This record gives sequence, C-alpha cells and structure tokens, in this order.
Amino acid sequence: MTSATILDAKTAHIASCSRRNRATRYGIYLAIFLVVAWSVDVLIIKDTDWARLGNGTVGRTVMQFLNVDFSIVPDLLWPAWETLLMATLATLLGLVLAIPVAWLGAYNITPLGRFSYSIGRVLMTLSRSVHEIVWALIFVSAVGLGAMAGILAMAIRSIGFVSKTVSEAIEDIDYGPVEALMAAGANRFQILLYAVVPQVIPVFLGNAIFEWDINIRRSTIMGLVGAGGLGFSLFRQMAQFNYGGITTVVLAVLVLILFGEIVSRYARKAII
Amino acid sequence: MEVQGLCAGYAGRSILKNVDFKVGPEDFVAIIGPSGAGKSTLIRCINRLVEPSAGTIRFMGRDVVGLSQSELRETRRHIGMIFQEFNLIERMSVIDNVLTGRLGYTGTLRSLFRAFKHENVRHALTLLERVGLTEHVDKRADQLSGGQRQRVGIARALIQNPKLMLVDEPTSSLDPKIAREVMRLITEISHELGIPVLCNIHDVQLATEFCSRIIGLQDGVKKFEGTPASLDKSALDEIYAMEVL
Amino acid sequence: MEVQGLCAGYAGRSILKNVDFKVGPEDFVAIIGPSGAGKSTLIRCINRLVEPSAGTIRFMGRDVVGLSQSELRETRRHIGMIFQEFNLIERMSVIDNVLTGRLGYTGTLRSLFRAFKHENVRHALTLLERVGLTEHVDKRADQLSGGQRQRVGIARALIQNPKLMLVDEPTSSLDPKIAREVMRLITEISHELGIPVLCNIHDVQLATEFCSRIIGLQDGVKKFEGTPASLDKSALDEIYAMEVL
Amino acid sequence: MDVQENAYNKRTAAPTQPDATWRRFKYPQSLYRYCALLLVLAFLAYAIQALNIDLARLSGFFGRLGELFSQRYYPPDLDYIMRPKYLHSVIETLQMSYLAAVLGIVISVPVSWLASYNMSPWKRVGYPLARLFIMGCRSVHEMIWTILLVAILGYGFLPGVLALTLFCIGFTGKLFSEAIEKIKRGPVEAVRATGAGELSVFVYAVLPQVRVAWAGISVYTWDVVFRAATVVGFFGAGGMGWYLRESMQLTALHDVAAILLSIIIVVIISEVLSAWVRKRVARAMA
Amino acid sequence: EDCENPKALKYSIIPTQDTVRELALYKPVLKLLEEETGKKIEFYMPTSYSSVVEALLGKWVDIATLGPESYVIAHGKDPSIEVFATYYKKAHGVQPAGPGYKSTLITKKGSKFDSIESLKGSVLLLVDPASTSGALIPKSLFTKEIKEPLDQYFSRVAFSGGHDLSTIAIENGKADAAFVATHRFMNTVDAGKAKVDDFNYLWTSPRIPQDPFVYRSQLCPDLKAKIKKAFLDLDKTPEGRKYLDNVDSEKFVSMSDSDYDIIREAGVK
Ligand SMILES: Nc1ncnc2c1ncn2[C@@H]1O[C@H](COP(=O)(O)OP(=O)(O)OP(=O)(O)O)[C@@H](O)[C@H]1O
Ligand SMILES: Nc1ncnc2c1ncn2[C@@H]1O[C@H](COP(=O)(O)OP(=O)(O)OP(=O)(O)O)[C@@H](O)[C@H]1O
Ligand SMILES: [Mg+2]
Ligand SMILES: [Mg+2]
Repeated sequence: MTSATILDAKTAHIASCSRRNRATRYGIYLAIFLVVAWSVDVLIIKDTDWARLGNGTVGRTVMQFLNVDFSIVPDLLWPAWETLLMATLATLLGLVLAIPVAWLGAYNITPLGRFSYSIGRVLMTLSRSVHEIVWALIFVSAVGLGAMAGILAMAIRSIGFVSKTVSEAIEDIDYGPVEALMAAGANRFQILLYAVVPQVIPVFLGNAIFEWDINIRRSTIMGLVGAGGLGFSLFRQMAQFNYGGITTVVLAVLVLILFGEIVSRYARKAII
Repeated sequence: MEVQGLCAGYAGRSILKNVDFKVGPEDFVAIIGPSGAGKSTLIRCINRLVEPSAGTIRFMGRDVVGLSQSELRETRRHIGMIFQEFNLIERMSVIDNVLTGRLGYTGTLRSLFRAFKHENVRHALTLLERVGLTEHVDKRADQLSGGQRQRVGIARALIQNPKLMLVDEPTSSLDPKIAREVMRLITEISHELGIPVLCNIHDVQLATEFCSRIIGLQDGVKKFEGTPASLDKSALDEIYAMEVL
Repeated sequence: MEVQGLCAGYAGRSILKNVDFKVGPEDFVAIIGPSGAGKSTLIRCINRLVEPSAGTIRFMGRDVVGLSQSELRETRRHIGMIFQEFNLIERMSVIDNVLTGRLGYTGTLRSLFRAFKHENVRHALTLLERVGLTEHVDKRADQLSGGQRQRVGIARALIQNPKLMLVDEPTSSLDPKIAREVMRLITEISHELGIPVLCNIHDVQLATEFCSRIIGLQDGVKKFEGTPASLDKSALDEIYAMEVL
Repeated sequence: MDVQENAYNKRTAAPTQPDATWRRFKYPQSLYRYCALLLVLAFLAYAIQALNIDLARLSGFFGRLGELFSQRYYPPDLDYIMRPKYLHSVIETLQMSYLAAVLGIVISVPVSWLASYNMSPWKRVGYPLARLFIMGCRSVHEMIWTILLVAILGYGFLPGVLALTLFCIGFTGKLFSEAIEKIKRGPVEAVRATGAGELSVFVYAVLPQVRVAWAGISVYTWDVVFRAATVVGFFGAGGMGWYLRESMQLTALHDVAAILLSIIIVVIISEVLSAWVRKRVARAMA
Repeated sequence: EDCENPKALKYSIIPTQDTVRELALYKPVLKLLEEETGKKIEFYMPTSYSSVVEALLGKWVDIATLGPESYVIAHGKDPSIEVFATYYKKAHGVQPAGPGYKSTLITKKGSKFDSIESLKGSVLLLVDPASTSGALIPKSLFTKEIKEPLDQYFSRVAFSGGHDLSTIAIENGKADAAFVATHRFMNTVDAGKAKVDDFNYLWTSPRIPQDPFVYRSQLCPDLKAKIKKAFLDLDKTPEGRKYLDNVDSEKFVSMSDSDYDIIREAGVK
C-alpha cells in the first residue's frame, strides 16, 4: 500500500521535526548561556579581587575552619534540642496553616472559583516573598523577644512552600478515583476527602518532613530575635572567632538534619 | 432508560454522533465496537462524566442532561459504574474502596471519620465474599493484581444498590473463568434488583452469551441494535469494517 | 530457551514454585491460569525484571540468572517484551516510544540527543503501519485509547528484532478482531524471525487457536503442559480449580 | 432506604454471615493510635514549656499586628526604592540569583540522579555520597553560608553567588531526586527490557516523567534563590540585602516596607513570567 | 499612681564579642539586679540591635543595653526610652579611660597605605550600617576631613559585620582600611588575633559614649532608681567586679540623653 518513497518522505519529515525541535531547544540553551556569561562577567570576573584571593589567605582560612573544635560539643546538646523543638513546633503550626491555603490555591478544587484561588495564591506569594529575618522582626513587635517570634516567623515561611507544593499536587492528581466517586454520587467534600486527600498525603507528608528540615536550618538564624538554640551557639562561636567551633555547630545542624532524613525514611515507609 | 440523539466529543472533535437507544428494566445491553469507536465515551455520557453536547437521556423520569449539580449527585447514586481502568483509590484498603460506593448516602460528618454504618460494612463484606476477595479485605488496593482490582471495582458499584449499572469492560483483566463468573454475577444482580445494565465489552462471545440486547457502535455511530441471535457475520463485519490492520 | 526450577516472590512471599519448561525455536507458548497465579511474575523473571530466587534460565547459551549487569543488558536487547499495562512513556510521541525499542543498540551520545538512525525511524514507521497506527505517529502516547496504546507497545517490542518475545496479555484491551490480528501478527513475526514467543493470555480460546504449546499455571505451580489439543475439560478444571467466586 | 433495597440486603446477606466484628483498626493498632495521639499532645505541651513560650502574649496578636502595619510600615517610602542606586542593586540581586540558580540546577541534575533511591546508577558509593552532599548544602542556612564564604573569599558577589549555589543544590537536589523517586516503574521496566544502558534509561524513562516536575521545581527554585539573594547582602555579599539591613538597623520601617514591596513586585513579575515560561516549556516538551 | 510596676522585669542585651565570652558571668549580675529590685528578671539575648529596639518600642522589654546609635534612633522614635548608665572603660592599649571609646582608621603596617591620601581608590571596611564607630562617625566626621563621600573616595565600601571581622580582614589583607572602635579592637588584640603594632592608625575620632543602658521611663520612679543603683553599685561586689573585668571596665557611671548628642551631630535622627 505505501511505497518506499512515501516512507522515505515521512522518515525525512520526522527527522526534520526533531531537528526543528532541537533547534529551538538549542536556542533556549544559548539564551540561558548568554545571560549566564553576562552575569559571570559582571558579578564574578569584574567584581572579584582575584589578586587578594590568590595570596594564600583563602587556604589559611579554610584550614582554620577545618580545625574542628570538638570541645564545645557538650555545650551544644541543649541548644540542639531547643532547635529541634522550635523547628518541630514551627513546622506543625505551618502545616496546619498551610492546609486551608492549599485548598484555596488549587484551581481544580478551590471553593469560590477565581476569587478564592487568587486569595490562596496571594497568601502563598506573600509568605514566601518576605524573608524569615523580616518576619521575625515583625513578630518581635507583635509578641516580644524569644522563641515564639522565631517560631511564628518560620511557620509563616513554611506556609508558602507547603501550600504551594500541595496545591500543585492537588492539581495533578489522577482523576480516575474522582470520577469513580462522582459516579457514586459523592459530594464535593467527600470527593476531597476520599479521592484527593489520599492521593496528596504522600506529597503533604513528604513536604512536611522537608519543611521540618528547612526549619531546623532556619532556626539557626533565629538567634536574631532571642530564640536561642544552635543559632545562638553559632553566633557565640563567630563572635569569638572560633572558626573550628563554627564548623562544629554547622556539623551539629548536619547531624540534626541527618536525623531528620532517617525519621523521614521511616515515616515514608510507614505512610506511602 | 432512554437515550435520544446523543452527541458528544472532546475539545471540539465530535466522537458520538446522534446515538439513540432504549434500555428496558432487566435489560442487559452490550455495546460492542472497534477500539476508539466511542464506547467508553457513550457510557460516560449517561452519568455525565462526559458532558453530552446534544440529546436527551431519560432516567428515573427525568432528563439527566438538564439536571443541576445536586440533582445530578442524587441521580448518580442510583447509577453504579464499573471502570475500564478500575479507578480505585490506591492508598486505601479494599474494604474502604468498596465503602466509598456508599458515600452518596453517607453524611458529611460520618464520611469525615470514615464511620460507615455497620450495615454498610456488613454489606461490603458480603459483596467482597461474593467476588472472591475475602482474604484481601484489609489489603491496600495498590497491592492487588489487575483482576483483583477489577473485582473491587465491581463490589464498589454493587454496594450502591444501583437502579442502573454502567459497565466499561468489566472483564478485560480477568481470566476467562472469572470473566464468566463476573458476567453471571452482574446478570444475576440485574435480575434480582430488576435493573438494567449497559456494558461495554470487547469479547463478542461473552456479549452474545450474557446480554439480552447488543448495540454495535462504529466511529460514534450506532450500526447495529438487536438480540444476540440477530448478530450475524454480516452485522459483525459492518461494525468492525473500518478497521485497518 | 529452557527454564529449570524457577522460584520467585515478593518481599518474602513466594509466588512461583519450582517451575520448569522449555521453549523451542518458533514455539508459541501460551501461559494460562487464574488471576494472581503468577503468570506476569513468571514472564518478568525471564528477563529478570523480577529477580528469581532460585532456578536457571538458559537463553542463547547462557544462564540469565547469573549474568552481570552489562551482560544482562546485552541479553535483554534480544528479548522483546509487551506489557499488560502498556508501560509507554506517556509524554513522548508514538514514534519516539517505538524507537526506545532500539535503545539497546544505540550509542550513548545518540540516545542522549534522541538522534536515532534513519533506518530505525523507517523501520518504526513500517511497524506502526503494520499495527494500524499510521495516523497517530506524532500523537503523544497519553492521547491514545487503550487499544491503540497496546499496539504501540507491540511495535516497540518488534523493533528490537528480538530473539525471544515475552508477552503479557497483549490482547486484553483490544477488540476481538484486532486481538486476532495482533495474535496473528505476533505468530507471523515469530515465524518470519524464527523466534519463540512466551505469552500470558486469559483468553483460552485465543491460546488454543494460535499457540503451539500451552502451560497452565495455578498458584505458582505448573499444572499443565501440552499442545492445545490436549487441553481438555479436565485439564482446564484443574488449572482453574482453586478459584472461589 | 426503600423496600427493594432491604430485600436485597437480606438476600445477599443470607448465604454467609461475614465477620460482623470487622474493625478498621484491629486491637493493637487501635491502641497504638491513641498512644501516638497522646504522645503528640504531651510533646506539644513539653515543647512549649521547654522553650519558655508564654502563650498569653498571643492575646491581642492581630490587633498589634494590624497597628504595626498600618502605622509603622505604612506608607512605604516609595522614593527610597526609586533611587537608581537601589534599582541597580535589584538588578544585581536578580543576576546573582539567576546565576546561582542556573549553576545549582545544572549541578543538581547528575547529583539528584545519583541520589535517587530507585534509579541511582551507583547505589553503593554514589548514592550515599550524593545524599550527604545535598544534605550538607541544605543543613547550612544561606545567611550562614554567606558569612562563612565571606570569611573565606572576602567581600563581593563571588561568595554571594557561591552561597546561593550551595543553597540551591541543597534545595533542588532534594526535590529533583524525590521527583525521580516518584516516577512510574512501568516505563523504566519497558526501557530496561530493551537492553538499554543506565544513561538511556535515565534519558528515556526518567527524564520524560520528571521533565515537567523538574521544570516546575527549577522555576520555583529560582524564585526561592531570589528571595534568599535578597539577604546575602546582609554580610557584604552584594545586592539589595545591604539596603534591607540598613533600614532594619535604623528601624526605618517605611523603607523596609518599600523594599519588601519591591521584592514582592519582582516576585510577582517573575511568577507571571515563570507561569508563562512553564506553559511554553510544557508545550515545547510535549 | 500612673506608673508601671510589673511583676517581672524583662531585660535584653545584645551580645557583643566581649559580653558573649563568658555567659556564666551574667547570672550573678542578674541575681544582684533581682535582689535590688525585688523582681523576677526575664533575660533575653537576641543577636540583633533591631530586634531589641523593636521589642522596646513594643513595650516587650523594660531594661535594655543598646548601641549608642541604636539608642539615638530608638529615643527618636519613642522619647520614653531613657538612658541611665554606661561602662567606665579602663585605659588599655589604644583605648583611653572613661565612659567612651573612639573610632580609629586602621591599615596594615608595612602596606602602601600609610596616610589618608594613600587610601584613595582602596577598599574600605565599615562594620555594619548601624554601628556608630564602625559606620556613622566615619561617614559624618571623617568625610569632613576628606571632603568627599566615602564611596567616591574609596573604590569599594563594604560591611564586615563586626569590629573583629574588620580587624582580621585588614590583618589578612582582605581589605585595605577599616574603621574600628578602640575597645573592640583591643578585644581582638587580647584574643590573640592581632597585635597593636601590626597596624597604622591614620585617623581617630572624638570620644563616643559607651553602650547605653536604658529603661522605659513609664516604670515607677522608685523601681527605676533601684535598677540604676543596682548597676552603679556593681563594682562593689566580687561577682560584679568579675563582670566588669570581663568587659574591661572599672565601674558603671550615670549617663543622660545629652551625652549622646555627638551621635546626633554625626547625622542620626
Ligand atoms: N480525554 C480525551 N481527550 C481527547 N480525546 C479522547 C479522550 N478520550 C478518548 N479520546 C478519543 O476518543 C475516541 C474514542 O475513545 P473511547 O475511549 O470512547 O474509545 P473506546 O471505544 O472505549 O476504545 P477502547 O475499546 O480502546 O477502550 C478515541 O479516538 C480516543 O483517541
Ligand atoms: N509488586 C508486588 N508486590 C507484592 N505482591 C505482588 C506484587 N505484584 C504482584 N503481587 C502478588 O503476586 C501474585 C501474582 O501476581 P501476578 O501479577 O503474577 O498474577 P497474574 O497471574 O499475572 O494475575 P492477572 O491475571 O490478574 O494479571 C498476586 O497474588 C499479587 O497479589
Ligand atoms: Mg474504552
Ligand atoms: Mg498479570
């Protein structure tokens, strides 16, 4: 039925299609590369004082950092625990607050159409745009110094990430179960509960754990508002120029996050 | 149930073209036709999972096409549906999957805590026994084989005590013996409850064996309607005519 | 190909129990058995998508079970596989999906840039025509109906020019006419290339019609092996005996 | 329930009596669940007490917050952010975040492949190393990276860009590898069954499945990196963080508000832009 | 009476390099303060000036230690923030005795930067934007000397985040010149990170008053008097002496708002 020439023509056509696709793709890569080159030129090549980097001080400073000071480890135990508590509270609070925001901000289930969708999106953007340092300062005015301001600041930041990822997960759930429940005459809330929630729970919990470890990291700068924890320890080491001590505190944070990874591995197995 | 002048399509492309048919009580109607003919689309129009673009669907004395959202929900409760791709909730247990069939009758608060009525749970267990899944009651749906999943889907549809069953290839993942059993089960229920069944099926032999009437669809157009006896070679040839291969 | 004492399972639960059989050149072997018998598991053991826990699989003069990673890759090239759930790459076009069948033969750099050889593209187009998908060449795989997808999967396996075909229910989503055509196509290729086919199939009738030998599996144990002619009522009863329903 | 339905219930229930005592949670599990709930509550109480959190301070929280915004942050001092010097620092911040994001994402692709549990081509050594690398990057806050790198490399954009790159790897690497861990196994098996090598499996079975997710994560990452870039200037690593710090230190909250406004404007522009880019990319990838 | 007499006093201090060295030394001081006032003391040690100022403005803190400049800013926002005392420094190296210190411009000895003129086009380090000696005085008083804004005179002006960081940056050659406070500079020297003789001192400012100790003036007068007394009497107890030694001071002396006018002259509103 089909002659060899038609086949050849089609083959050539497909080859040219992929070539055209490739051309646009390479165009995009080139554009990315050019902007990178420009930025490298302005920010790095022109800005950096290479002579100063070349005179060996870099190596010396790095060596100072590598000279880890383990003598301060006992002083880090309680702050590490405080950090863990703070991060946990902040994450829990953030998750609770993120659920309604995610619900508003997912276009396929938002309750009032464009209106509530926009509210959800604005909340997400706001929470993520403002850095936790600024949030912390704001909450110092509202609740005073101490761990609470730090926890609130971290929780607000958590909302943005969790609600965004969860609402995206909601937007690309498998529609089959939703249809099955629709066909059974379930109402919107029931569909949400039975077809949407089970599908996004892995994402939600996965991100909860991710957010928890981001919050451990964040809590290390919450010393700014008197929240204590490893952040304060870090500041002490910096103030005393104990480079080795700084490394120790950073390692302590790493240990906490490693602990988070192990917990998350187990949690994931149990849930998913 | 009666369907008149039904048209439907996806994104401008029309798939179903002016399909009419009637389904009487206890009718077991099979829809056969080549792949891509629009069989699934037709089934899904009946309970408006696909929105028809024209036509009427009379069911329980009303036109399904014109119903408001809450009336549609009310109507869908009475239509059990079995899907080609199962559409189970993967991360829930088998029994919970079956129980979701009762959601249309369950209050919001009860469904929040998964506190289904005791009689529903019993009913679900009975149905699961009937489809041979007693051992798997507490397994998660994603741990089942294809055939096992399909049977969960069947139990979910049956627990609705439907007044009409829509079935989209119920046997495509089942071995021939179970396929027969399942078809028999559906026929039995249809007789017990006196409800009609509308069923997509590839296997013409199964269709002729179990169904009381057969509709042949080709390229969105009804090409045949009649009893299994009247489905002869020439009718089959017409239904599957366009296929290339 | 020869399988001896094959055992396999998932997470401690053993599914296949000591299965032996041989497949000669141009043999078309059907594996039948109830749902959950382990048919899919058996097929997937042959190219070690499921790691067997014991036994040997002799193919092309080697034991597949003991192969190193790179040898296994080399061996898999020669084994075409058609999946029950299609396993297409949803976001790629039909032709690209078919071309992935050539990956075992394509250099790293070429495959990185999707620069398949001209002759492969031609071959792919020929195969797509053969399975009746010429119009859909540039469509994305996720826009196809079940039957269409299955045929893409078949073309993907065929483009490997395999020395053995593993087939997991190739016809479960196809209408009876296409199902026959597909089975005929596979038989033809098997004869053309002189290669054996090992095929899971639910439809006993199709099995007896097309296959040269039939293996009956029940609960992971081989209960039957013989020609289609010898598959009588009592053999069938034994294979499907345990089923409840 | 109508008569017919009851009749049906009786008939189907008649032949066998299914276990009437079926529970969703069987005995030990149900106990564990209550214990877990109790533990969580006890933990909350303990944590609040251990951190000296005085919940009474929350009374009047929203009132104070409202007053703070309406009187001390509002109105933002728009002149402050319209100064060419400030605007220039915004451009620099954008450049920094762009550069760091591109670098970080490029590095993250191979690292996250190595660090994905299901697809890692080098499970014994590559997997743990890649995980540790990502975790190390993530365990240090971007501000602390900045302080450390400034101490090592001196002042300027270089430590800023590097700090943000490390931050980006910690973030993207984790999300990328998780996206890989979520892919469907079917296509992977299909491609493996053709005898393809690990790189081909990655390109044909993994990339097509994660492509859209990765594009989304990448755009999002740039977003996150930009927000982080707004503060690396705190410690002399360039960009608008310097102005933010100055106005915070001077408690010039109207200026702070204006700076935040400018950040939000940039973020919104970028969000609109990235939504558009993502749509284009998704279409181009199709 | 219309004054505040809270059950517990909230006291906040910003840890500086010298105060953070021995956290244990705070405990006795707080205990003395507790004994003198008869109140429970809640102690906060955040690491940024701005959060203490915000907390003062929000009335979350009753007593605080601020930097001279952050005090002037806070006082400008809320005049009820009232200074009552500060340290009286011991003479030590480049640091003179008295309730104040000086800002001095340092360069590395032996480098080509041995005069103010030679610094043109070099890299200058300030401490942080709100630091008095490390940013403000240089910006106001030193620019009178060079008659040009800092960022025009120098090729680059950066912030190090600490006096010690600035000192070490000069020592390591990461920057060319820096303004540091004399007492902070001596801390760095005492810590063994630098030597007095390693540097050129190209310019020195007039005396800048030490970190002010403030309370909110709404507190009841007798309470305020007790607080003030507790600090002024600190040198009379051994624990207090230890604390004062730690910050290189002899005693606390009484201060008033006008003592900080020099900061206002330097341009802070
Ligand atoms: N969601 C959709 N969007 C666009 N086109 C679709 C969609 N679903 C199906 N189609 C197309 O509509 C046509 C009919 O599809 P339908 O699923 O109804 O066929 P079918 O008869 O059930 O086929 P099969 O027997 O293979 O399941 C097919 O050509 C298919 O490509
Ligand atoms: N990944 C898995 N993990 C655990 N158990 C599995 C897994 N896949 C299959 N099983 C179990 O192994 C048994 C055999 O499954 P298999 O898929 O081989 O059956 P089958 O004969 O192909 O059935 P069907 O005809 O329904 O496809 C089933 O009981 C199934 O529940
Ligand atoms: Mg269909
Ligand atoms: Mg199977």
